[in-house]
Amino acid sequence: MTTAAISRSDFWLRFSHSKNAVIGAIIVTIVTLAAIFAPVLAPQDPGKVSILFTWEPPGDRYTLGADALGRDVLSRLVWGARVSLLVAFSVLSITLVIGVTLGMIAAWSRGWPDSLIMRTVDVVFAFPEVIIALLIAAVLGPGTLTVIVALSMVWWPGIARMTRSLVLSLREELFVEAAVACGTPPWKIMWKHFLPNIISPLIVRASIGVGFIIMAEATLSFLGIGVQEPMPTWGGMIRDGLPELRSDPHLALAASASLGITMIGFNLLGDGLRDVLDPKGAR
Amino acid sequence: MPGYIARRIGGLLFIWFVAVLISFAALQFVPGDPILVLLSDQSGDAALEARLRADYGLDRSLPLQFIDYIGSIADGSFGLSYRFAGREVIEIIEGGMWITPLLAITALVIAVPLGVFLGIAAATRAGQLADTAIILLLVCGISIPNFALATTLVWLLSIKAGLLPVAGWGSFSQMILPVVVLTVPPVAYIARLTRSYMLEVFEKDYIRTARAKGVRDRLVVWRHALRNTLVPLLTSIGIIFGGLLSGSFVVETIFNIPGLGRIAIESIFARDYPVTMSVVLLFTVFYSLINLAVDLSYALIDPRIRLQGQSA
Amino acid sequence: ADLRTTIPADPAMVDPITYSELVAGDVMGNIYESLTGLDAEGNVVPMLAESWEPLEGNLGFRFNLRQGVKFHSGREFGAKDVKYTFEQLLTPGMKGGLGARYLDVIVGAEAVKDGSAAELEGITIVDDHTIEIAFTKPDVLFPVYPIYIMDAGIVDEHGPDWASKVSAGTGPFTFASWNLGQSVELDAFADYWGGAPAIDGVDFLVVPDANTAMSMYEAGEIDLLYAPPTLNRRILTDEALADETLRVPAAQIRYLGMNENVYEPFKDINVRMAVCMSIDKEAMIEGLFSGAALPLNGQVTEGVAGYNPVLEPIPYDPEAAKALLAEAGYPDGEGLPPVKLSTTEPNKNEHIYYASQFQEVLNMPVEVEIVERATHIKAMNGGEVPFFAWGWSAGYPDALYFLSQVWYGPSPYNRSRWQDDEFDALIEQAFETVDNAERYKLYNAAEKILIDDYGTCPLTVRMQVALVKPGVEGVSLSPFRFLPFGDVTIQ
Amino acid sequence: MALLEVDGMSVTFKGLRGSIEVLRDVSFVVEPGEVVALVGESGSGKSVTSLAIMGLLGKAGALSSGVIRFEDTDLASLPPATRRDIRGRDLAMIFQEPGTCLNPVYRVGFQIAEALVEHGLCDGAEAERRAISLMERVGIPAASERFRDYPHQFSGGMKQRIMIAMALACNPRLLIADEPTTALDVTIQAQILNLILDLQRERSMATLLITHDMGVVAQMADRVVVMYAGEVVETATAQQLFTAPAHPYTRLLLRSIPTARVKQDALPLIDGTTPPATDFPQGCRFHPRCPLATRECAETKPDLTSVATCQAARCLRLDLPAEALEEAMAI
Amino acid sequence: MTALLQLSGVSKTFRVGAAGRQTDLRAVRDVSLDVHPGETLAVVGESGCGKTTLGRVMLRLTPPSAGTLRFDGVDITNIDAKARRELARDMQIVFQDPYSALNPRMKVADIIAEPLVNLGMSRAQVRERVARVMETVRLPIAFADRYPHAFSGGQRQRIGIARALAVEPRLIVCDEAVSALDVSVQAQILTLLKQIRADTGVALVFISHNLGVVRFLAHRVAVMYLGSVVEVADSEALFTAPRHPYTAALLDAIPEPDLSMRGKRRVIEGDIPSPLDPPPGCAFHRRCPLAGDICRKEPPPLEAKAAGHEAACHFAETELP
Ligand SMILES: Nc1ncnc2c1ncn2[C@@H]1O[C@H](COP(=O)(O)OP(=O)(O)OP(=O)(O)O)[C@@H](O)[C@H]1O
Ligand SMILES: Nc1ncnc2c1ncn2[C@@H]1O[C@H](COP(=O)(O)OP(=O)(O)OP(=O)(O)O)[C@@H](O)[C@H]1O
Ligand SMILES: [Mg+2]
Ligand SMILES: [Mg+2]
Repeated sequence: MTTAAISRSDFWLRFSHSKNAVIGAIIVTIVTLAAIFAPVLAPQDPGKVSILFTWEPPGDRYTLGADALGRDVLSRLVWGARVSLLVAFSVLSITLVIGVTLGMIAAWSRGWPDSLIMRTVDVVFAFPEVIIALLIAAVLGPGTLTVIVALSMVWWPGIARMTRSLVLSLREELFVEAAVACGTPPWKIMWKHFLPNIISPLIVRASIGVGFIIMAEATLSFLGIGVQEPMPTWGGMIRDGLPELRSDPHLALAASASLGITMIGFNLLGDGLRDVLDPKGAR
Repeated sequence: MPGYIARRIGGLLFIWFVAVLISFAALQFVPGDPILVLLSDQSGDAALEARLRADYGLDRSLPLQFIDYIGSIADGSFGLSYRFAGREVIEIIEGGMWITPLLAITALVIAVPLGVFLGIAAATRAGQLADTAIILLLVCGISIPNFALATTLVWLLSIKAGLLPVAGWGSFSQMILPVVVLTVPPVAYIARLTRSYMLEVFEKDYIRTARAKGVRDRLVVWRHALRNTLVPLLTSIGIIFGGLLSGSFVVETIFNIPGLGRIAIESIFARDYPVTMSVVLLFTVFYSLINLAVDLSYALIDPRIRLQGQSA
Repeated sequence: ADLRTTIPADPAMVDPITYSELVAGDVMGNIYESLTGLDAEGNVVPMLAESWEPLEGNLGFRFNLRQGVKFHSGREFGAKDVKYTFEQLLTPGMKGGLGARYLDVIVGAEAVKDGSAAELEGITIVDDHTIEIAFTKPDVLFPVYPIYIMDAGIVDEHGPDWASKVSAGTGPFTFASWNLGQSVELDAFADYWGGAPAIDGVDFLVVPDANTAMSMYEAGEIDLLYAPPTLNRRILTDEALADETLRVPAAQIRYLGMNENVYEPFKDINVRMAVCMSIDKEAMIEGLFSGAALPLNGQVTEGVAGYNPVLEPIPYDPEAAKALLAEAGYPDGEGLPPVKLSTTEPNKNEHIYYASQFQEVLNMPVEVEIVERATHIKAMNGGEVPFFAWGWSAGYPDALYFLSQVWYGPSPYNRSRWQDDEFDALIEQAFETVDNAERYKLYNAAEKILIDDYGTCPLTVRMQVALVKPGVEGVSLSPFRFLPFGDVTIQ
Repeated sequence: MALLEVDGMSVTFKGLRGSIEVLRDVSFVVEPGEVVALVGESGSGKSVTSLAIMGLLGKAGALSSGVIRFEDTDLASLPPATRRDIRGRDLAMIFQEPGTCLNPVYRVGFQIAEALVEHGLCDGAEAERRAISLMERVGIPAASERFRDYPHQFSGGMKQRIMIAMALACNPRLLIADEPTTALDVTIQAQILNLILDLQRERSMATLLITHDMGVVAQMADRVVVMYAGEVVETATAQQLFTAPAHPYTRLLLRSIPTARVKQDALPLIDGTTPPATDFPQGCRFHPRCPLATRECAETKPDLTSVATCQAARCLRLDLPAEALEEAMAI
Repeated sequence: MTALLQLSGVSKTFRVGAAGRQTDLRAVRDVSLDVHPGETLAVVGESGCGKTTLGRVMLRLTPPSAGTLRFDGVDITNIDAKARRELARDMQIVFQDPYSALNPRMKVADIIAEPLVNLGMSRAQVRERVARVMETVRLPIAFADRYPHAFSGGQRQRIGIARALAVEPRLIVCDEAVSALDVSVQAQILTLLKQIRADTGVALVFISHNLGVVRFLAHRVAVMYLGSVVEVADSEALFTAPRHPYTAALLDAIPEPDLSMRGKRRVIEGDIPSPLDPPPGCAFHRRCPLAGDICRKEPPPLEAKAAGHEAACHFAETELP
């Protein structure tokens, strides 16, 4: 593993020298803080309906305007960050656990467990993700859980495949053979030798993945199977705001901008991390 | 080689079968019985309901229904649509069947060279301002949701400027906007991949060898480096194609293109399961065929792979 | 030139026998005609029947059919076609659609339905253009029922899948082609009895996405747009579109269903009153519907025969509502068990508003639940849904459509299970009362019982919004969607 | 006139923590037709020296002082295009890893002919003909068939032969060979080294042979340049180096090589390790490991001083008798 | 003297190639060797001749395809995974590449402790033992908390040796343990190994292609060519009077740091044959100066040519030119 050869102090030094990583990290931190402190930061109750102020443009009453039910857009954005990140992090955790476990098992065992896992991966890959999501949404009914389950279904094979290929090359490393020679049992080899050595490419992938998951949630919302009311989500806000793009652009714009900037943040962070963690990076 | 292809095709048949099985099974759990959808307001009428169930063979056991469906695939009709009384599924999907892959492949054919070009432009300027600018542009490219991009483009180019038709299918001008919207994310993705693969290849010993021979910088990049990045790039073509197929759902809806993506959404919402299953199967078929093509084309690009396929 | 407009989906069918849904109706209304039709105000006017009179004891009608009407095939329209159509609708295996349910009162309908007879016993062809239809019980509204009459010869001539090839109606347009997923195209019928249309045909483009349809209208790719409610705000706030906008209230009631069998507190009239009084309809119409609605006071809409214009609105009065709730034993909502306000995705915002009002004004523990449409309808039909707002569109322009289907005890569509014997008796009596004025009195009496009992909260009447390009004349938007486009001209 | 003259060359690399001087004041000459060996342990700067001569240091590295004269042209001052033209034609290079130095996706024939075409020396068909004869010359059987094969179809030794054919394609005046045989088996290594010697004589080409293997030096070199920690510590003829090494490092190094010729019971040890470029010691860079080091060695930078004709060393204690080292180590 | 490790007729065959078109690759062919307690047996040969594979078989990291393997008299040819893990108590390995043999994500102390932890030792015992072996290999105890990347190649190799020594094994296989090191560091490690051997009496199987190193360290040497052992002898006998022409060629090919040898080397022709497609008869015959007709047909058996000196050559008696 080439990525393995970076010390901790070097990491921060390289990190601070990578424009992408720093800008990305700043954006991600802001969004994450907004999500965590949504209850404090949101100026109003995001569900508060004010039928007399529907589509109120940005101004004193509502900093970023109000939506079709007169709810405060800024508050909904902040709470929306919460939902987006909740979905993203849940999906990531689930897919990482499943994907990494199965990927490691596949690579370690070779033989039939490998075939079984990789054929399953092939099948899932061959299903367009929207169809998977639609099917799951149809089964579970639309909602946060659906989005999480659907996106997890879509995402784990990628992680499993990546883990498998990383581990396949790792298991040729001498230190793995050394561990076997020392009498280390397989589960411990996976846990102590494989995992720490694949974690950084996984982190890179995860950080880029977060952006895509947030976007995927938005797309599912657009197709009507995303996270449901009363939970505000960016995707839902964009969907609701798009028809009114000309008469009242503030809703769609605010949500699109938040989504876009967050995507940019995670992507830059991921790209930056890739450069930072690659010892033969551009610099 | 023929043995290899036979084995691959066997694998494909298996995947297709599993795809049908999974979609069939999944649809059993979907709330919103197709018959209830047909009945709509009349869903209190038990006699009518029973009659309809019998008409569509839904009163039979699940294994029998599944066998029926497989049989209908074999005879090419793909079963009867629930939504369109008396119509075979093939009639409903045959119009859209080629539209979605056509769109996806067109987008791919544009995206790959463009993305590679941008990626190389960034890689050869690694660390410079131009590199940062290109990366930023690319990240923006993937960060704009396709439905937002589509809406904006329609407003600017079709309504304001009147240059292109808003929607529909059939003429070349109607293809432009959907293809552009579909192309943006893969361009960005391919460019970023190309950039990182290029940077990796630039470190390779054979690049140094080429320079030591006195080969011009431009040739070093385009001749010696590029071809070595194509193999890993090809690997991601499958994923990109999958993304394009998924993208077709939104793009076909917004641009009102009667392709498989729109048919899929309509049929799922209308609980027209035979159509849904057939569309799922077709998507799976397209996707796995592209992957097969990709695998076969490795050998064209990288001679090492050809030898492994033959002698080993 | 062709008139270009959109439909939100492919029609499920284009034949008059299985005809059973809205989009198909939009298309087929231009191809097929019924015994009677509507004018722009929603009044019943003679179409294929020039006149009709009840048979003895109100047990049937004699129709004098219009002379000189030609089918698209060129054949003359006559009594045999009416009989043929009715029999086809009832024959098992033909999957008779909407039209079939109006025919149950005809003598011998049961026998045809269960396959024991091929011909309808109750129909007598008096001569080529006179037909008598006998009933088992009085149904004074029979002439109003919209049943598309088809060309009796067509099936023999073209086989069972004739509908996708030829057209079998008498309307101003003939079916030309149906390009699945793209469009349905109609051609003008030169021999139309009402005079050949001025336009060459009608193109119905299949455009599921409302925003796309709107963009197409703006870009001039279509001439006419029947706007779904999601576009209302965009259209009504755009001054540039003001001259192109048509606004006509729909013949559709919207009510709040409170099923006391499922949610105990609704048994108390005070609770029902409190609920009704906590909705601010005026504010909702402005804020949520951008003005594209009217408040509804009773359970019959304007433009439908039997409408009562003098009903008092239920006031928006939060204080009174609170007081009523306290009187019912739930001061400040205390003691109210939680309840779900169920609906489908498109009606989400409206329900969120109601729920927010109930929570705010009454402190009622309400939660909005979004359900898949068919499941929701099944549950409502089954009387399982405690609390919902739903609509009901008139299938023919008579108040009885609403009253007998939504509130009449035995009706399968009595979704909130409100029941009152006196009301039911009035409805039954109305079916036998030929005299219109007499009958309308019965309607008003029944409606008053319903309203006074707060068996429902009348909500709003949806405003239909349509856009017509300048230069397109003669489009009429009735309370029942567009009238056929036979009189349309395009410059 | 020297073919190549490196004079006072220093090379720095830009890193995250500032610049690192990897080479300092490196000077040596290569006369036409001779084999000069550049030896030293890993990290001593051998490869950087060769890359600096080739002008292939990349973006991060730069010549911070000194001149590199090739046939009296100052290479560093040439415009990039001219420099590129010399590279590959007059100055050729082969590398350590034959496996990774050939482009895996092009036929070997093409890769050999490429330099000829690039430098405009002949057209495609002629280049192909010459490539085949080169392949024959370096001892690849059935060259006219194997011409169309890909690198992975050759063994390591054959790949290195192809690399040599590639480097020789334009008849260079100077061949730089950076550890050309380290990756190969002993028997194959011997074949390749003999081949290089033959070709070098045949074409009266000068060779700068980079290696860390004193055995290879003994078999090949006319003159030797010993590097330690980015500096040249000794230059000498091969004869002088093996019979009378001057610098303590050279002396220790020669003796710590286990030989298969005789049975040894113990190896003299040089304590410690080569310092990394970020952390070169003050004064004499070898002093922390040198048994002869004094305080002065830790403070004063020694210069390269002449000890005999053609022999110079960078040490402050050259005046000590040869036995002094033995005595110092015995303690 | 009973053998500590005894290999008889051991072969190792790999199936290589894509499914359906597989061929056998015989990496190790019919090898019989003994390793005695406290002795150092060197295995030499060129790249790909099967040295590493043989080492892995000895440690039972991979089961042999044929033949039997005894450790301390016990047959360990077909033991299960758990029993194999138990073997780590007695047998350890040191690898060539000090960079990839250490997990970059583990601290030095954890790396050295790994075999001890696997044996279920208590934490205190482990700590104490780690400290002791670090001292043995002369690594300052302060390094215990660092990660491998902070060390030079020689230091890393010491960590690897410490790991192998920690359990106090009776046999250590050193697979090219010094090949990647600089000459000066190589000398340090060789000296260290020699010292450890003297102090602990551990037996070493020392795999190398560097004959100089082998001569310095080994008691006995086995020469491998294309999977087979072609000559086994005491170190001195082998270096002074090689019996197999391949051994002789190997000795000749070594570039000695000795000007007097210049130009006097005899270089054998030809490439090393591929193990996928071995020549018939004696595997060396295509490169052998002595080869006769019999060599093309019959593989020569490994037989004693002198006391303790075995060679596999039809012409081993012939005086080498
Ligand atoms: N691109 C680079 N950036 C920074 N430092 C470098 C670079 N290339 C080489 N160095 C440093 O320069 C020094 C000399 O390296 P060089 O590769 O010349 O050593 P060498 O003598 O060839 O060693 P080896 O025998 O291992 O090939 C080393 O300390 C190395 O870390
Ligand atoms: N796991 C494996 N699968 C298939 N073939 C293998 C495997 N391991 C080794 N081989 C093959 O077995 C032969 C012997 O390999 P081995 O690694 O034992 O040689 P070696 O003598 O150690 O070489 P080196 O000096 O290069 O380390 C080689 O041809 C190698 O390609
Ligand atoms: Mg080097
Ligand atoms: Mg090996």
